[in-house]
Amino acid sequence: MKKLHLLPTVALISVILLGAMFMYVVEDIPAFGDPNSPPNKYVPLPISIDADGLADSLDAGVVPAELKSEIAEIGYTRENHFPSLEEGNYKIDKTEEGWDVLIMKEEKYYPGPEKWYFIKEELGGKLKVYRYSIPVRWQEKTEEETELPNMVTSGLADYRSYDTMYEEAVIFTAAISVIMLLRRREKL
Amino acid sequence: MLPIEQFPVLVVAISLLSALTILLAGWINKKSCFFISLATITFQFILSIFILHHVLTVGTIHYWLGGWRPPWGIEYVVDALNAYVLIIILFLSLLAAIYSKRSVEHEIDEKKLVTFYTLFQLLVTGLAGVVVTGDLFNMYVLLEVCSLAAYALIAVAGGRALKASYNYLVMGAIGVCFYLLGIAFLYSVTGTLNMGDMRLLLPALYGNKGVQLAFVFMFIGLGIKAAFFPLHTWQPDAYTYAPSAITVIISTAMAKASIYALIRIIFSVFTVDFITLFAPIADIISWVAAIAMIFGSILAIAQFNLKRMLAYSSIANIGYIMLGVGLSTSTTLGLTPALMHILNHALMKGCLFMAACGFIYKADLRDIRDLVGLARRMPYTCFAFLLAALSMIGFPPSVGFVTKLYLIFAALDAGKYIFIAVIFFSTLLMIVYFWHVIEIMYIRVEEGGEKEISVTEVPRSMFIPGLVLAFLCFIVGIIWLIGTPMPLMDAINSGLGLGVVP
Amino acid sequence: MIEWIAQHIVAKYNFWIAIVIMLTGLYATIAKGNLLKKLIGLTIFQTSIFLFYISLSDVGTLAGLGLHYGTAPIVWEEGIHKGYMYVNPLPHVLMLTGIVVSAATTAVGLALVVRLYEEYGTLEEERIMEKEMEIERRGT
Amino acid sequence: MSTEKRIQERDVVIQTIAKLMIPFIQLYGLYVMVGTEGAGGGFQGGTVLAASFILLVVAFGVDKGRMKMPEGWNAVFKSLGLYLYAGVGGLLCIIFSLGKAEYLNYCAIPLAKIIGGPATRGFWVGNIVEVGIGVTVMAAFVSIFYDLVRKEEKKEAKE
Repeated sequence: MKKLHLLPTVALISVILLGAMFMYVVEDIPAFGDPNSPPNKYVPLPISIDADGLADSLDAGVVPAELKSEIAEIGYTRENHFPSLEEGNYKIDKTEEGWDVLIMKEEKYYPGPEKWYFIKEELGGKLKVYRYSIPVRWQEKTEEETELPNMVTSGLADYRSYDTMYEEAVIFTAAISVIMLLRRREKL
Repeated sequence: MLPIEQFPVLVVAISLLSALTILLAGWINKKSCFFISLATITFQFILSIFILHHVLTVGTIHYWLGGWRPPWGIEYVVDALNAYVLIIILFLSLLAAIYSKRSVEHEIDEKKLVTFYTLFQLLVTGLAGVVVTGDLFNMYVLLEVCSLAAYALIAVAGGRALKASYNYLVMGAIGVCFYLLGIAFLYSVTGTLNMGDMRLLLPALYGNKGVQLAFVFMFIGLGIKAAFFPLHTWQPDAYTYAPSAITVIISTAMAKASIYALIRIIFSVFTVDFITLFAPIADIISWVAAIAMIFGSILAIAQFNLKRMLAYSSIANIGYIMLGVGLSTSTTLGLTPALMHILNHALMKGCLFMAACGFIYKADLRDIRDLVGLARRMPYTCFAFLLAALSMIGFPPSVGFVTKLYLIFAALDAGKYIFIAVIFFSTLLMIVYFWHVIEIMYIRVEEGGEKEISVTEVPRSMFIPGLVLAFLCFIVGIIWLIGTPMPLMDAINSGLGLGVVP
Repeated sequence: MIEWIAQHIVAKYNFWIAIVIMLTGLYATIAKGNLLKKLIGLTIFQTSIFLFYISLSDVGTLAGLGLHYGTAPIVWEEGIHKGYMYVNPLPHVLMLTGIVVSAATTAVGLALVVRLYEEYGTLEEERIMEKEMEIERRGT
Repeated sequence: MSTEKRIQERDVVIQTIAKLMIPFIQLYGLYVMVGTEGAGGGFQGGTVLAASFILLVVAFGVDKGRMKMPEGWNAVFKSLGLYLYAGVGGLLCIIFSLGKAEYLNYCAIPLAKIIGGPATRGFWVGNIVEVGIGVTVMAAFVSIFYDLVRKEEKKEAKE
C-alpha cells in the first residue's frame, strides 16, 4: 500500500490558507501605480478639523495652534526626536493643491528646509494633514546633497548605506561558508 | 554628540572588521584567529556595559547613521531593553568563544579553523546588530547575516549535521521571507521603515487588514527563528548535531536575539493596544506557550540522547518566555518574568550544553544511559551540570525558581489560574527528566557488565565557563530576589507601555 | 461585483501575480522531496516578494492612457517637463539588498546540497532519511 | 585521453570567442560599476565582472581560470572591498571628526573642507564605496563558483 503523502497535503493546506489570507487583505493594498500612495508620496495622518479661519492663517505662513496640538498628540514632538513646529523653525509654501510645511533639518551638514507635512483642504471644508514619506526627499534633494544623479545609487550607498554594508557582509558570509563547506585544500 | 553614543555602532562595526581581519590573519598564523576573536568579543562586552550604564543614567541613545534623520536614513535606538539583551548576548558569546578553543580543535579539521572563526565572528556581528537596530529592514539584513553564519557553522560538523542544517536553512529562509513580506505590507500603508516612526503612524491604521496580516507574518517568521512551539521542527536536530561551541551559542545567544526581535516587533512597533484590540492575541500566545511547555517537556523525557533532550527542554523554556509575553498585557508585572527568563534560560542552558558537550569531548558519550558513575571521573563538569539542572527544576534560590515564582505571581495577578497548574505540571516533568540524568550520573553504581570508561576531566578552558555559569545561576537568582535589577525592568516596562493595567 | 473586480483584481494585478508566484514557490518548497527542487522553490518564493516590493514603487497610472508615466529615478530635467515622474527609488534600494541576500542563501544551500550528495549519494529526502536510520541502527 | 583534454580540443570556437569577449565584458563591468551617471552600481558591475571570470572558467577549465584569478587574491579582494567600505569609509569618519560625526557620514572626511560636503559624498560613493561593493561581490561570486565547480571536476578525475 502506498503511504500517505504527508508533505504535499501540508503544502496544499498552507498554500490555501495563505491564499485565503491574501484574499482577505486585498482591499487595503494600495492600487498599482498610485503616485500618491503612502510609499510613494505621503501618508495621511489621522487629523481632520474644520478649515474656516485656519486656511487664512496658513496663507499667512503660520501653522494654527489647533493643528500644532493635533500633530503633537500623534507623537511628533521633540521628545520623540521629531522636529517641532516652533515659530521661525518652519515656513509654509502655498501650492495649487494645498500647503507644504517646510521644516529646518537638524542634520549638522544639511540644515536647509525640507518638506515634512502637507496640508490639504478637502471637499467638506475640512483640513487634512499628510506626512511626506521617504522618496520625496530622495528625489528632490539627491543632487543637492550628494551630487549623484542616480537616486538608487545615492539611496543605496548614502542614505541607506548601512544596510548596504551588511549586504556586503551577507555575501562575504556566503562566500566564507561555501569555502568552509566545500574546499578541501591546504590554503584556508 | 557624546563619544559614548558612538558605542552601539562600534559594537557591530568593529566586530565586522574583526571578522575580515581574522580571515587575513589566519593566512599567516592559524593560531591567531581565536585570540583576535576573543579579544574582539571581550571589547564588545566592555562597550555593552558602558552602553547599559549610559542608557540607565542619561537616557535612550538615538544615533543617526550617516548623519541622516530617521525616516530618510537608518537609526540606531538603544533603550533599556536593547542594552539588557545586548549584554546577555555578548556575555554568552564570550563564554562560548572561550569554550570553543579546545572543543573546536578537537572536532573540526585544522584547515577549517580560519573560516570557522571568521564565521563565528560574523555570527556575533549579526546577533549584536539585530539587537541594537531601530530599523525594520536593517534588522532583516542582520538576521540574515547571523542565520547564514549559523547554517554553515552547524553544517561544519558533517554527517547528520548536514541534513539538520539544510532543514534549518529552508525553514529559516521561509521565516525570514515571511518577515520581509510583513515589512512589505507595513511599508505599503505607512511609507516608512523606522520602528519609532511606524509606532506613531500605525494606531490610525489598526483596522487596516494589511497591518493585521503583517503582524501574523512577522510573528510566524520570527517564531520560526526563535523555535516557538509549532514552528520548532528544525531545532532539535540542529542543536543535537552542531559542534559544541556552536550549540552553546545558538541555543543561548541566537535564540535570545530572535525572542528579542519578536518582543520588539510586538510591543514596540505594534504596541499593547494593537494586541488587545482585535483578537485575544495575548491569550492565544499564552495558550500556545502553555502547550509548548508541556509538549517540550514530555518529548524531552522520551529522549536518550542528552543533547536532544536539552534541545526539547529548550522548546519548553521558550514556552516559559512566551508565557511571560502573553501574560504581560494583563499584569502589573509587565514583561518582567519574560525578561528574567531570557537571562535565566541563557545561563542555565549554556551551562547544561557546555557540560553535555564536555561529555562528548572526552569520551563520545551521547547517550544518557552511558553516563553511569561519571561524577567521580569528571567532578567539575558534573557539578556544573548538577547545579544547572537543579536550577532548571526550580531549586530555591536559583534563577529557575525566580522565573517560576514571578510567572506564578503574574498568573495570579492576571487571574489566569490555569497557567499556575501548567507551570507546576511542567516543573514536575522537568524533575522527571533531569533527575533521571542526575541519578545516573551521581547515584547509580556501575554494574559488572558495564563497559569501563576511563575518562578524566575536560581541559580547564572548557569546564571553567560552565562552572562560572553554574554559579551565576544561583548568584543571579539571589540578585533577582533582592531586587537590584528591578529599576531596569521598570524602565523597560515603562518604555514599552506595559505594567499599567487599567 | 464588476466594480469590485475592477478595483481589486484588475487594478492590483501586480499583487495577484506576486501572490500566485509566491504560492507556487511555497508549495514547491514544502511538498517536493528533492532537495534541489526545494531550493528552487525557495528562490521562486523569495523572488516573488521582490516583485511585490518593486511593483509598490511604480507611479504610472494606467500607463498608456493615463496622466502619469513613471521613469527611472535618475535626475533628468527634460523628462520632468514632459510630464514624467520618477518612480520611488526606495524599494529598488531595498530589493538590491534583498537579491544579494537571496543569492547568498541559495549559494549556501547549494553548497549543502553538494555535501549531502557526497555523503548519501542521493538527493531524495526519503532516501536520505532511510540511510540516516540505517546508520543509526548500525551505530547502536 | 582525459575528459579535460577532450573538452579543450572540442571547444576552439568557444575559446576564441571567449578570448575576444572577455576584455569587453570586463570593460563593461567596470563602466557599470563606476559610472554613477546612469543606471548601475557596484553590485551590478561586480556581477558582470564575476560573469566574465565564469565565462573564462567555462571556456578554458578551472585550472586555467584559477591562474588568472588565484583563490588567494580572491580572499584578499573579498576583505578589501569591505575594508574600504566599513573601515576607510566608516571608521575614518568617526576618527577624523574626533567622535563628533556619525558612522558613514562622509562629510566628516577632510576632503570635504576642500571640495565641499556634497561633492565629497558623491566622490566617495561613486569611486570608493561602489568599487568596494563591486570588488567584494565579484570576488565572492567567483569564489563561490570555483568551490561549487571544483568538486565535480575532482569526481571526474577519480573516475
